[in-house]
Amino acid sequence: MKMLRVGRWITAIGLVLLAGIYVRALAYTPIEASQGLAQKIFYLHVPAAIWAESAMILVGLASIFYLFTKDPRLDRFAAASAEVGAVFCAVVLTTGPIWGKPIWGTWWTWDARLTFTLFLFLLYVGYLLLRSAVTEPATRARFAAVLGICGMCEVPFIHLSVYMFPTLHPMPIVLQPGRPKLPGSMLETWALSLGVFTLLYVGFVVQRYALSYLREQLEAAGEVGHA
Amino acid sequence: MRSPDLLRHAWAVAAKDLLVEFRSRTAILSVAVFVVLVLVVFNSARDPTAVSNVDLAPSILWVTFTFAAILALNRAFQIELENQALEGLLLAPIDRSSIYLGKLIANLVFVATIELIGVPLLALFFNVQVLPFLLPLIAVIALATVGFVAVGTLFSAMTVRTRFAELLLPVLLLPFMIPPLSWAVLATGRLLAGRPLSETLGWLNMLAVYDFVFVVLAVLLFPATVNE
Amino acid sequence: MRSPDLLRHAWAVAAKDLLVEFRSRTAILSVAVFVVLVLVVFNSARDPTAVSNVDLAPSILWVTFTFAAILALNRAFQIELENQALEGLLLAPIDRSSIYLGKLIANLVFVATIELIGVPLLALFFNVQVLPFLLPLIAVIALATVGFVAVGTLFSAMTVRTRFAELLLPVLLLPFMIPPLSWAVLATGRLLAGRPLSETLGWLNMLAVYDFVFVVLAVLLFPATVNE
Amino acid sequence: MLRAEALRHSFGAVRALDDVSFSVQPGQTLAVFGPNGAGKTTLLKVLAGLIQPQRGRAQVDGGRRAIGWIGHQPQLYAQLTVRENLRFWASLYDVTPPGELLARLGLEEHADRPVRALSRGLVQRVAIARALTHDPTVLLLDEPFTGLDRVAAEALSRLLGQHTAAGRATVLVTHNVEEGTGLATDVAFMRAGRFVHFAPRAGRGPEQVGEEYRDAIA
Amino acid sequence: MLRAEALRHSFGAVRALDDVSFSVQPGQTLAVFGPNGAGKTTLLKVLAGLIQPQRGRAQVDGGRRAIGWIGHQPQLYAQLTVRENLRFWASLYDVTPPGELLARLGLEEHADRPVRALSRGLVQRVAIARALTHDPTVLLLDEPFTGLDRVAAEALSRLLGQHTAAGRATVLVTHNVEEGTGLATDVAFMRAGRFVHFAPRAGRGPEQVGEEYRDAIA
Ligand code: HEM
Ligand SMILES: Nc1ncnc2c1ncn2[C@@H]1O[C@H](COP(=O)(O)OP(=O)(O)OP(=O)(O)O)[C@@H](O)[C@H]1O
Ligand SMILES: Nc1ncnc2c1ncn2[C@@H]1O[C@H](COP(=O)(O)OP(=O)(O)OP(=O)(O)O)[C@@H](O)[C@H]1O
Ligand SMILES: [Mg+2]
Ligand SMILES: [Mg+2]
Repeated sequence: MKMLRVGRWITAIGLVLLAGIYVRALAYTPIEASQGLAQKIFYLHVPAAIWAESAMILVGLASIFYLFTKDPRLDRFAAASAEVGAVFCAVVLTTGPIWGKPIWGTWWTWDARLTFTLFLFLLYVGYLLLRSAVTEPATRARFAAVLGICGMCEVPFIHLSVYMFPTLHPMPIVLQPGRPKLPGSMLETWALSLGVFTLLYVGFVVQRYALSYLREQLEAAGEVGHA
Repeated sequence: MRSPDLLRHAWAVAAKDLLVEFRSRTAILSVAVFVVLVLVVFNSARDPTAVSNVDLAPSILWVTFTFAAILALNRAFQIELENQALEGLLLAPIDRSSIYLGKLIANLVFVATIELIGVPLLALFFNVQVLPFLLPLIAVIALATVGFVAVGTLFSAMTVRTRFAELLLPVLLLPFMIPPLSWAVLATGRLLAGRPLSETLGWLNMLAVYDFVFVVLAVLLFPATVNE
Repeated sequence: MRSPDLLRHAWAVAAKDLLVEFRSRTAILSVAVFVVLVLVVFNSARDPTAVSNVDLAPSILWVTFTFAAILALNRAFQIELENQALEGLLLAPIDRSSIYLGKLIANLVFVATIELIGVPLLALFFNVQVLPFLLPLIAVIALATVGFVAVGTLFSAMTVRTRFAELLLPVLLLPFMIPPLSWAVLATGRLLAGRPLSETLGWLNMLAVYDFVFVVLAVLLFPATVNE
Repeated sequence: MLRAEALRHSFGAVRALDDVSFSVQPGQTLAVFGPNGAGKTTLLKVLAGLIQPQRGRAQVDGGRRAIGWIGHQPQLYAQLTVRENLRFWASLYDVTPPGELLARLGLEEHADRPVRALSRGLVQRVAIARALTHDPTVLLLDEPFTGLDRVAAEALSRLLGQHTAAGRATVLVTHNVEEGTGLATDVAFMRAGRFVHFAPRAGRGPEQVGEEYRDAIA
Repeated sequence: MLRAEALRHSFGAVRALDDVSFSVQPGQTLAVFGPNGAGKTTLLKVLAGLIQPQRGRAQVDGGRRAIGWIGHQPQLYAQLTVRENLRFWASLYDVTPPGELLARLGLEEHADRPVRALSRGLVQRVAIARALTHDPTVLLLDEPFTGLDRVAAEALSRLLGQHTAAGRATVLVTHNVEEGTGLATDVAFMRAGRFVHFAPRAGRGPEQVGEEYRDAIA
């Protein structure tokens, strides 16, 4: 199917560009003074984190519109976005500890940002579990939409959690009210890698969307064949 | 639909639920003993020399309430499944939101009963002072309970019709319970440690915002969980 | 009744239970997430600065297993109530003890699965070493689990036909769970603290005796709980 | 009063409704006969709005308030007494349960017993009372005679007759061709999700309908 | 084959069985008729040993292995398929489920569907298959025709006829006097826990039995 191929291409391009970003990051961007090389993981960690949260917002928005229009495409998009969001969330949850070990001296602590990110991941897992636990497509879509909207409303609480708890994790640097405080070339590299992650997000979502569309077609065909 | 109707029907649903619960005369007794046992488990399941009481009290209080709430939530829709009474409710010419509100009221009464029994027991078993901070403590408990019971009632309406509802419900629910729960634990900890009230006001505000967002959301979204 | 028959029928009952559980494909995954959530709740519900990890790990491990076991036990007889299949089992020309044994096997498999997932997660989250003590730890867990699942299966056969089974079961069960549980917690604590194995042997012996007494008792008493 | 337009619904690979269209006017009673698994229950659930059909449209004048429903399950709370159950369901319709209904269904002496202690036939009577408390104008009945003894079955027939005479619409699903034909003004045969016959009864007796049914299904 | 001696049983204040004695010999089919709440289900449960009567004694030759039971509830696991259910129940009786039973009950095409997805009548057929897999010599049947369509009801009648011809004993509870009398060699009327009539059918037709029943109950 065409869409699936398009999605694969976008993903492939994204992955190549990501490699490029790291060449740039390692070779041409200054080494952060206090953290050394470990800071390089920043370019993986932060864009992934931003997309992990944005994907949930997009799930929620698609869900709201789904409840009004009952358009199955929106449901399919929400499912695809949740799967990709779960992957990005997993990336954050692996890069974070890898970064944390040299900086904090521990893989994991139970501070608010880390815990809430873990729960964002579990929210994705729950969303996908719920989808697999309901077999009837219309019911599945409605239940998933309800959970998706609730999940969307949960994201601001997670994002702001650093302000509410004493935490080891850095305060927002880029996505904060006021001006970003980041040296120019780091900011540039960061912006590029955010762009690449956007590409990856789109590529993955297009693929998952196409796959679930194909599966539905197959189910429908099986039904006709049987009757 | 006019809103007095909404409330009247919600109350009818809640009153019926509470009557069903009340019919089994063992209910209150069981809940009481249940709380006692959970507290005892926590006490005897830890090495008494290693950890001090006051530090653990808030966590144990809230873990107890959480589990009790999950049990209660599961029951709420189980009652309706027994003889397909849920279909009857869905056929009735009432606003679907009133089914949700009714279930919410019944669950709140149920969980509040547990908490009413749990707090004095906790004070007794862990030898912590609660009387001086009673009002703010009640405020914390009430706000946190409303938040997670509201979301929980919404989700239990969905999971009850899936297999493994008992396991799926906590999976879906706990990400939403963690924020109010952690605020509540921190606030309770401050209160029991005798810190000034102003330190907990921030948590109370957060709890109130959370409650507001999710109660409104739940009332709006509930119809989507029951329309077939 | 010859004993090969007893075991064959017990296995038939257990296999059917496990098949029913397995049919919902989400089962194992849900259990895994459930364990994660319980562990996380314990962690985030406490003030991270106040209590150290290694002291709490055994208690949390055992409280988690306890709650998971109670959920599992409730399911065991709930399955039989749905279409009055329990009456069918009672009508079948099989020794009533084989119904009990079958349920026991199914419950043990279920709880063992949870534990298999829970222990590595605990090691991961609490940053405690389990590999050096793996064998004795498995022995402690196995012995304690058999003890309380044996009693729990017996009691769930009784409470399932009362309302509020979910609340009544722990009420009856926990007094019997407290002894093996507290031995298991103490033994686990010693193990994780790296103390010599000889220190835990006493607990292991106690657990083994407890298991023996209650499994025999439960097999003998079960017929009395189901005869109408 | 009641209209179904090109209803289609499948459960996975099983087609439960396959292009069913009909309408029932006030004063009509449509008896639907069909083998097990033909889709009769599914049809009633779609008419009641309990299942959203995948294609087509079902409409009942007066909406949910107008519907009286008797299904395969009694929709009662086993822990509550008969009276409490009826009072609860009536309160959702903003009415008070008519007292004489209990008497007509022979439930008076059981009114204060919990439903879980009643025998199957008594429970079915309570389910009938439940469905009729709010004086519905459209009745959707799925094998309502199940478990009833003679006296109760006759009482139900009489109730349904009065209901039709008062200008209400009924859809009645049953496997008992005799009972069904006796009450029907219209007859439909259903097979594999389709109406294979749908016509006014027009004076046909149970034997004739039964024979036609046998032929249509075979 | 089957003996009941002075059975008495009360649920609280309700006397469900009040001094019931009878016996059924091989080749006999006892049809029990009675109004709702008369105690028919209670009688069958006592015979099967599911309820210990407060007075009296029930005895079945051959014990539990000899009994085939169809009750108000199907006693099936909703998540398992038809075949899996039958295989499980058969394994408790140390037999393998006879394949032709599925065919005779028209269940072949549904054999691999989970029971929860079946319609009421199909579930009832599975319950019948379940009760007959181990070739029981005493059948206790509580309204076994419930929800069955014509074809299935005829298949069941034929099965029961063969069963009786093969020298087995049956107790059949039903509200359908016609169906019940057709299969019966003996007839009993039950009211308020008592047998008010118990005699061989002796060539009486359904009309005559129906009339006598009406008189006995009134
Ligand atoms: C251990 C697991 C970790 C997790 C789960 C985690 C999670 C997150 C998340 C969710 C964000 C997105 C913030 C937002 O935009 O809302 C983020 C951003 C960030 N993280 Fe982490 N993190 C972890 C470890 C670390 C470590 C060890 C460091 C470095 C010391 C770090 C540094 C940052 C920085 C600098 C940002 C960007 C903040 C901003 O500009 O918004 N993280 N992290
Ligand atoms: N929830 C469901 N999931 C899957 N299949 C279903 C479901 N409900 C019904 N079916 C299937 O749809 C078909 C029609 O079922 P339905 O209950 O409408 O039959 P029916 O005509 O009422 O039969 P009966 O006379 O046995 O009650 C059957 O094959 C049934 O197995
Ligand atoms: N578990 C129970 N608890 C209390 N009362 C019961 C119980 N089971 C039966 N009864 C009562 O005993 C009486 C006889 O019940 P039973 O089920 O035997 O009647 P039945 O003849 O089978 O009626 P039906 O034709 O309606 O099935 C009824 O009044 C019933 O309410
Ligand atoms: Mg049906
Ligand atoms: Mg009966």
